[in-house]
Amino acid sequence: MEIQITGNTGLFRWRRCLHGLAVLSALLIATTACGTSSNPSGTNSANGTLTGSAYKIGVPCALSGPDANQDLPIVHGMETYAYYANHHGGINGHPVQILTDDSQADVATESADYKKELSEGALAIASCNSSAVAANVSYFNSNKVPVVSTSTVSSWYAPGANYSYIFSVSPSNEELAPLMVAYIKKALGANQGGGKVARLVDSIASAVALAQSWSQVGSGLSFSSTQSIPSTQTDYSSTATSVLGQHPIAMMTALTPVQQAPFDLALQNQGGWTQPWIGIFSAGDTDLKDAPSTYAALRYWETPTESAPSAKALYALALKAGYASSTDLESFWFSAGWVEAGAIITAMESCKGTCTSQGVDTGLENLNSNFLGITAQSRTTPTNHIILNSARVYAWDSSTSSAQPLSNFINLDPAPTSYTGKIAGQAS
Amino acid sequence: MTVSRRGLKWVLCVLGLTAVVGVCDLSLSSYWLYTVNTGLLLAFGAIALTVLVGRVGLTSMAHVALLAVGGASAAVAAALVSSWALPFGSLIAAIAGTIAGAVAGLAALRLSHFYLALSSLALSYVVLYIFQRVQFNSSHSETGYSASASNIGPWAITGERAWLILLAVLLVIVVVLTRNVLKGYTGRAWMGLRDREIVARAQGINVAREKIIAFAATSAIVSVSGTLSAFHTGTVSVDQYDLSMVFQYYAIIILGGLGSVVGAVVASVLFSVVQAELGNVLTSLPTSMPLSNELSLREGSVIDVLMGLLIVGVLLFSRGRSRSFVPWARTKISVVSTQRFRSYRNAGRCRRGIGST
Amino acid sequence: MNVFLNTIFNGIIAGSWLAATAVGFVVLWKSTKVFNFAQSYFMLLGTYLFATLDAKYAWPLALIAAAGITVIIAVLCHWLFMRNLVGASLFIPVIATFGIGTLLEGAVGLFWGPDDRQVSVPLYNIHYRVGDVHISGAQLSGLCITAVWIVVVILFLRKSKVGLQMRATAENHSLAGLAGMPVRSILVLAWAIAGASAAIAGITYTQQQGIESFDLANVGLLAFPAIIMGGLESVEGAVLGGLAIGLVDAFVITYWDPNAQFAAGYLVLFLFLLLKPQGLFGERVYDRV
Amino acid sequence: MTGRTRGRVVVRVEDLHVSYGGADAVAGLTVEVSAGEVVTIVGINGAGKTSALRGIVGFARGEPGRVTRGVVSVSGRRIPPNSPQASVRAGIRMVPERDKVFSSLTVEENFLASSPKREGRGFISRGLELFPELGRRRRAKAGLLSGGEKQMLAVAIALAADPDLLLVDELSLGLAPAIVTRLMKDLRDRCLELNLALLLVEQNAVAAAAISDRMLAMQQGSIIAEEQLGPTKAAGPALHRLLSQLGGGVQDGAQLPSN
Repeated sequence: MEIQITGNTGLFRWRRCLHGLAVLSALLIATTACGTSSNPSGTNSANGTLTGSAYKIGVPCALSGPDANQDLPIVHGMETYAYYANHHGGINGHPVQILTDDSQADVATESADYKKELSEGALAIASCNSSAVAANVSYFNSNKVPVVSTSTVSSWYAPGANYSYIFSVSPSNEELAPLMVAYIKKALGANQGGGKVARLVDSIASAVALAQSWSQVGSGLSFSSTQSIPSTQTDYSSTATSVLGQHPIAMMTALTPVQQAPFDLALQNQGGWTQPWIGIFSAGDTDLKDAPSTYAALRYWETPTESAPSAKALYALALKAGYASSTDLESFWFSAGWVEAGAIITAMESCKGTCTSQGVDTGLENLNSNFLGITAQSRTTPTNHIILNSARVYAWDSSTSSAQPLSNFINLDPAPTSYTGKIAGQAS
Repeated sequence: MTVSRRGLKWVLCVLGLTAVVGVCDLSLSSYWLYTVNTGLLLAFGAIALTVLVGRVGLTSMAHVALLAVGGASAAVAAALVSSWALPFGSLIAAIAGTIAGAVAGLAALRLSHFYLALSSLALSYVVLYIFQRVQFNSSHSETGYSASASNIGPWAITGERAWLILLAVLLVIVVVLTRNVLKGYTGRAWMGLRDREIVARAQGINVAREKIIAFAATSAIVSVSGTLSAFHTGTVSVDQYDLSMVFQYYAIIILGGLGSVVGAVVASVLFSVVQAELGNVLTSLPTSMPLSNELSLREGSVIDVLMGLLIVGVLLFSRGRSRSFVPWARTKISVVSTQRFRSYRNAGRCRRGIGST
Repeated sequence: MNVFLNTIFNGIIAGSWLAATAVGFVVLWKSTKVFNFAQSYFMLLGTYLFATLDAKYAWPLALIAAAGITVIIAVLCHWLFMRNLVGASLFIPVIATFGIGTLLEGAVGLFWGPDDRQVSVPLYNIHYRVGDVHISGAQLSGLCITAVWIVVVILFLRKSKVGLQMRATAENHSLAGLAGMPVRSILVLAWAIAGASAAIAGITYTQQQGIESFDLANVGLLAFPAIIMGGLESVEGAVLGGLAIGLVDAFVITYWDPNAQFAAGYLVLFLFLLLKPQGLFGERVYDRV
Repeated sequence: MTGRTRGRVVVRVEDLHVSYGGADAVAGLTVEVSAGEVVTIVGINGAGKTSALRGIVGFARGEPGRVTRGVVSVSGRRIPPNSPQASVRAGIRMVPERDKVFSSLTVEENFLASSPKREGRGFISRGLELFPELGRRRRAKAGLLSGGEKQMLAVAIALAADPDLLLVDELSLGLAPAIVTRLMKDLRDRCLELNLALLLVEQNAVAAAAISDRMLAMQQGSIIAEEQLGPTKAAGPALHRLLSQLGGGVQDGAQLPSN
């Protein structure tokens, strides 16, 4: 009886197949044991000018699943950087190689990916998931791995004992909040009377933390209670209803496109929004209207068998990303990746095995000289409101021995008039 | 008897595998150890689920919530007593899990099948929401709570090798205990429940008691595994607990054979290894192949597809034995509750206390 | 603007697509006794199909085509998998639907990738203001589409002979076979209705969002509270349940915490399971002992 | 109605085997029923009587049983095994032992659902004139009918479909003797009138004997004896012989006429 119960399904009815499976897994183990590293998409070191061994960067981000729309642009940015660098002589003749792995935004998977990529010879890691980085701090320290993260954890900026190998490329909440408040005041201009500022954030932890770190608006203004919108929210009209019901005179949002677009729509359906509005976007966000074309270009380029026209198209994109203007919508979400890649490359370069924060931060300064246009970006919502995207890069200032923003990496000051209507050259 | 011998064979097989991987073969990268450890961590939950579904004929989708409970207790333990964090956390988890399980068991007294699954899903949603509220209003909202101090008194479990040994030992304990329970009175009572609750009741089995015990015990195991994996990954954050994890567990127990404890263990490790290796296989696909680019990029989606095919495929494959309307064919049925297709209405009526015909 | 009235209206809008998917679910459950956890993944599939077709064709055309393809795939699932599990113990088909759901999610992710796609919003520039309540063209069209579909399904089940035979088959497969009913085609039909309902629900929902994303699969899980509340056996109940859960949803979002909407919905489900498992309109059992 | 000539063989069952996965429940049933003839199969519980009837109709996919061997042919045309639909189309109707009506549908709906293609109201009226008392309950849920009424409804539906062969499983089950005899008589009259072949399975051998032309004794899946039942006088002894073949297993042995 019991034999039948355990015996009738699955593995135990598969004893033949099980041998097969065992063989299969053994084979798999063998393949990696022999060190056949994955052939990463986006390495085109076919260029003859590149001598030296490839600098490998591990990029474990979500390439599939619900979170991928956040992470993919970073990966694309990194790959674009690699492409761009490899077509400009690489890093001192070393080609750049990106090792991508699909972490599926899962901490355990991403932790495994770190180890995998490092075993495949990655010199540094670019992470999309702050929880995963936080979970592996000790691992990074013991292995002296430079890790660049897009997270907004402020404690990671000032290189301390714990975080000497972790570098962030986006501003911390604490630094961002006052800037935004100042920005709102400026935008409100004369009418700084009393009133509420609506505050909406994505329900992911970092966005909530961002909202929490927003200080008092001051001068008679106050925040309405934070509303954190889960990306699985079913009904954005209700959110719009409750926001408008509070009659705010300004709005600060940190949302993803999945939340932003329906929210804009809902606002419009309920009479629209004409007040100042600051939106902070994760690197992943892009104007929805442009997304398909951009992705198309990148997709072509990702195919290893790279045809001439698609290569040209991408080169154009890369150049564009290199010299982005503050109203260029595509550039921003390249730039985030570029910042990471640049930071990592220079970090690795100055690290050479014994990586120290000092080395990486000088690297960031090199990056500063190398790159332009990594800056706050603006985009228009479907309802023609200007959303200010914000990104900054910190560098180690040896004189004050503290983390300082690189001056030309911040631009939080478009004219208040640009709050309504369209930007020039902006398709709506 | 034969079963237990076969079972022992499997236990030894797993042990041997882990021993080889962990101790002898030093060439293996920590990545491999990590993969195997992840598999072993999966195994705890898989054992719990396979017993619950395969042996007791109950269903649950509460694994995510229980893992979260385990994670929370890990965070608490790490914060309170860093020196004895691991055992203390596991203790809290076990207690919390038992309580949660007992509650779920109370629901099971009244509900069955997917009703039960849905109620446990509801439990998961509520628990996760509370967790989210707490974390997001704390100072840990960004990176989650740290659970890095995985200490057992003087010993600190650091490095994948140490984890491997710890997990292997714990797992063997759990496997042996579970198998003994299943062989004993409780196990027979559970199978009685599974095959025909009415009959079991008539045979004087205390149905309520057995159901609650089943839920409490399995839930405790799951929560403890939640604690362990929290310490293993080193952090606890609510966004790690995704409801789709449940499907993964179901895939594993289906692969392992419903009701088979050791099968669950083997399947878990296999699952973890294959999942880890899939990436390399996919990226080394010939580019001439259609979809090769998508395949190599979207590993997660590929895993989903394979998981889905696995579940459905195995069910169809083992179908020949599990088909039955009629009572006298029941003995042939190998899987879960053997309620008749049409007699659901009667079951429903009993449940609603309208009184059956 | 009147927050309360608007919230009620929003709830009805949310309820409309919940009801649509719930109806498909109930029809499937009644005639095949398959508790289909994959329903929300059929929504996902239908929506991605729609987003693709929507880029090329006018949206009504795209809607019909997408629903059609979803129906075909749903029927295929029945043909390849579920058909062969008829008669297995009750929970086996449920686990099988887990498998189908995972399969669909993976397939969608594989073929369409993770990008969020913008879909055309019907009657984008139209909004009305009835008293204090704002109504957008998208909401209006969504409401109409789902309402029409639901009415069609209900009338079909109530009035047509096939619908009658469907109800009969739902009660007793063997007897239906002995009475010479086309049991197999009736099962196929049930899957078709389920697929179409899922697609229509997903599409109308997406059109009101203006963007379509992967999370729809989770969103669809809100249909379960609606179904249980309605009592699993009754199509009309499913409709009312959908509206009720939609209202709960809207009020939770407006007045409490947007993150709590799932917890709230499933809390309702839990209460119903414990206090009134047969739901509001659960089947009355017509049997004289 | 149709040109069924009295006495012509309507259905021929040859060497029918039915299996539920294990041993054959019916092992080689061979029987012929001709138009206007009433044949009854008696036997103890589990002898395979019901399986025999179900085997003649065939099992749908997903149902436990299977016809493993044998041929069923209706007026010469052999019908595919394991396809109730085909059997029904070929003119076989069966009234099962229990769950014989759709409880959640009304009487009318029961008729309508079971009516052949392109037949509706006519079907209902035909059925109702067979058992007029059903007319009063036509709007009632079938589940609320009495056992006798359910039986009538089931039989009426089967007869209204005007089959060549009607299979009735345990007509007498759970019914008051008065109703049984009446139902049996009605059924008999209808069969003669419509000139259709009737195959009964009965526990209540005596009641059945009153209306049957022939009676078969079944044991462990095969026919072990057959008796022609002539007029009532001869019926008694014949029945006795038959039942004695079955051994004491049939409770109806007690009710045998003492003459």
